[in-house]
Amino acid sequence: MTEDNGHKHHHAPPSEIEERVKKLESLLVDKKLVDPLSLDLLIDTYQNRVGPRNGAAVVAHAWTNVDYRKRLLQDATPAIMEMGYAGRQGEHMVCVENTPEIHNMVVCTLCSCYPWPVLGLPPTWYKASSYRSRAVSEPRAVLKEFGTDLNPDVEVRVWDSTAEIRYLVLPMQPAGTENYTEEQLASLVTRDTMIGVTQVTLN
Amino acid sequence: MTEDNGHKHHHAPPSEIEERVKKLESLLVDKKLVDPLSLDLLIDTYQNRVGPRNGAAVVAHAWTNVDYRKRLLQDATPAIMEMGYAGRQGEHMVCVENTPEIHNMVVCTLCSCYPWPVLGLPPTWYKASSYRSRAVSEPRAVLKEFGTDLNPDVEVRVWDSTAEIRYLVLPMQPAGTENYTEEQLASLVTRDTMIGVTQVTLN
Amino acid sequence: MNGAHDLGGKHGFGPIDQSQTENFIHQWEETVFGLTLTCGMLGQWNLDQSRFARERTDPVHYLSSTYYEHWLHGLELLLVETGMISSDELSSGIASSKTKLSAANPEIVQTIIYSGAPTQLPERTTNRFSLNQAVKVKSGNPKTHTRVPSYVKGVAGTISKLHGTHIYADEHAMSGNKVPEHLYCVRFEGEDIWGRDAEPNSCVFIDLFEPYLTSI
Amino acid sequence: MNGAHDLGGKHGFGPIDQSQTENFIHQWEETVFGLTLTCGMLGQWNLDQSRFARERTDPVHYLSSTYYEHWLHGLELLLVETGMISSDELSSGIASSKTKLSAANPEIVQTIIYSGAPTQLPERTTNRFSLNQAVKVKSGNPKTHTRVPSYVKGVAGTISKLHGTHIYADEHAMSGNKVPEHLYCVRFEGEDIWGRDAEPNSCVFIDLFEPYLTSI
Repeated sequence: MTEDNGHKHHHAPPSEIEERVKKLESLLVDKKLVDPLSLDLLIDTYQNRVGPRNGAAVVAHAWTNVDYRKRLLQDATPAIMEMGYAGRQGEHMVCVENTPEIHNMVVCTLCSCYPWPVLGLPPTWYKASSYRSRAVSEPRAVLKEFGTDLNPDVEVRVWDSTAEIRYLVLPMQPAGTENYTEEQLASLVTRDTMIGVTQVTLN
Repeated sequence: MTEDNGHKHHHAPPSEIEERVKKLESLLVDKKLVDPLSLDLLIDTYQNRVGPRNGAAVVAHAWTNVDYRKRLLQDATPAIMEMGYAGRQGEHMVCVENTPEIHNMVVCTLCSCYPWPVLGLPPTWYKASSYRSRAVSEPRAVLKEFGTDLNPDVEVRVWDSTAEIRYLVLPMQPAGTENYTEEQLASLVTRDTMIGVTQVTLN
Repeated sequence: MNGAHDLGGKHGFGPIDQSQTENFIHQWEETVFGLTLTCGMLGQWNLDQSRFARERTDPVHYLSSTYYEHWLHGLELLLVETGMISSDELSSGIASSKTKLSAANPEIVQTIIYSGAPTQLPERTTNRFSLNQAVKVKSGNPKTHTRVPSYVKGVAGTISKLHGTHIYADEHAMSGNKVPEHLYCVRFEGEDIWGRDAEPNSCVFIDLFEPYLTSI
Repeated sequence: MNGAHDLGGKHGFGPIDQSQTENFIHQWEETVFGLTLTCGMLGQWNLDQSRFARERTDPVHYLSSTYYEHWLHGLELLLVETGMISSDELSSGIASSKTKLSAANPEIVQTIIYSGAPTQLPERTTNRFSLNQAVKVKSGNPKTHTRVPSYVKGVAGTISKLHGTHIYADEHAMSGNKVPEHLYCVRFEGEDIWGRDAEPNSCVFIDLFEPYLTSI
């Protein structure tokens, strides 16, 4: 995990909630309900191994391979599995395609469902009340806050992932990247573009 | 005001909010936006002069006077004014009658509207989230909590006072009080019976 | 405004604490009550504007604070927004500017308490809906003040009483203009609102302005 | 459950804090995440039961605490409710009883991470609704777990995709039974949900189980 995040108060005296969590952790380990190695494995997996680079690889592959793109849009779960990504919170994937006429964005208003195998764990803002409340009722205003100013002609489609289907946005490939390698393309694809709050740019 | 209420922390050191209110009060008095005598008059009026005894007098009068009852149910505002009660938060009154077939109860889900001239200021529970949330969706469960167990045949009517109409429930006169004086009857009528969460009893 | 104040039908607030029978819990609440009423009598805002000010309390604060904390928040907001006091004066508590307004004296207060502020206006239009007519509450999600509870949006009911025309709350909160609109008492059957989760033999009556409703 | 978690369309939460890009704010959140997942792998509760446990957080606490505080609350509740730990153990932190369960080892964990827990079940019934059919979301206000957001109750939409049959979340959270129900992706036009307050040219797609829907 990253130690340099200003929000992480590792060196401050332990807070009440830190104590509460430590106590629970040691209780569960004592009762042999939790294997500390499993705990480390889970945290390491989602902090270091599973993240938006997975999704970016899927997107770049779809941009460079017409057949793959078709498979991805038709039935995303096996197509994503082809690339080696599968598992928890990505059991049933749907990929939605941005076009000049349609822009997609994803939210989970009821909790914070998110496609872990391709995007890792959700950022804090995605789980916050403001995003969850506003994404469905004023998506254009939210997009504008993220710097995404869409033409009124563009239809905005918001996907509220209320069941176990998880959504990945396939952003538009930016103009001028026709000769980029798949790796170069993947490096342009950020997490936010696959949630659908921003568009891929050459910045 | 009553000094004996355990909730009133007069003798504890002033809280942050007490200081905040004191500061605001003295600012408004300094700026001559508030006349301290007016402030005292307002508090005294609603703590000592206007309260559920007013409503109880209206109810007892309606129980003993058939013509008055008719006028009250047909057009409550002038009928209540006849008894000397009128003014703020009672400008437009409607009186709803409990019968063996119909039970009425009053709530304001959006704020805490309440008929001040006849009932005074609302009790804390009336303003609390639990009453405001539950009164409309599970009135029978709420009534049961108040000890009012209605027969399933009785229609429960909930009045959500969303506009400036204020509602007074006319409870049923308990059996065995036919020879009571109007004053004796009024003494049986509690605030809660006129909100409609309880029924008048001889206890 | 679809805010934390819109509580009808929400879950999670537990049983009703019937021991809370007092009008005021703390003495400062009495002061807030009195200040709000007497300041309101200066005519710088109306009742709907004061409701909207309270609704603009942060949702967490709204749900975790007492009723008169909402009033205090609303009063402070209105005093500053109308320029009756400055934010500096509010934070310092020290008067640094004069005002042309003068406090309501006890005589005025006494009169206003007992005369109130009727909201009924002369009828200028005929009512669009009539007694016993079936109507439906329109969809909508205004960020501004409104008196349609969320739980009844899109639900069908029956006109049960015509209250005449009253000051339209939504407009009154926005511009202060006293626009007359017909006000109806609408009866909604429990199961039309809550579906199969409704309690049997129950209904809710809600006072709704004509612009909230549509015929079905 | 019509709780504080049901946030779609609510007002008052302000702008989005885009600086909050981290997955975890505090280190204890990582522990809560790991504990929740590994305890969940013991099969004493399912995903819908864990969602319902989080939803039962007090509304004020829900809105004022961070995401992983909801998880912590949910985990503690489930551990006690399933008898995996006692409330005394929870408060003292000292193990006072044995359990027959044994912790998921890293190998099991690794397998579960990458295999997940698919919710699709074999289709035993034919779908009641078909592609492009107009449907309406039923009214309802269950106190139990459901995956119908409040903002879409009573609203009409169009079936845009058939997802096959999946474990019905409402029943799964109640009894743990894996009842198959058809799951549909339904398209709702913005103005059908938000009326004249909708943004132009916008729509919301929501995955809804067959029992939530009715034909129109």
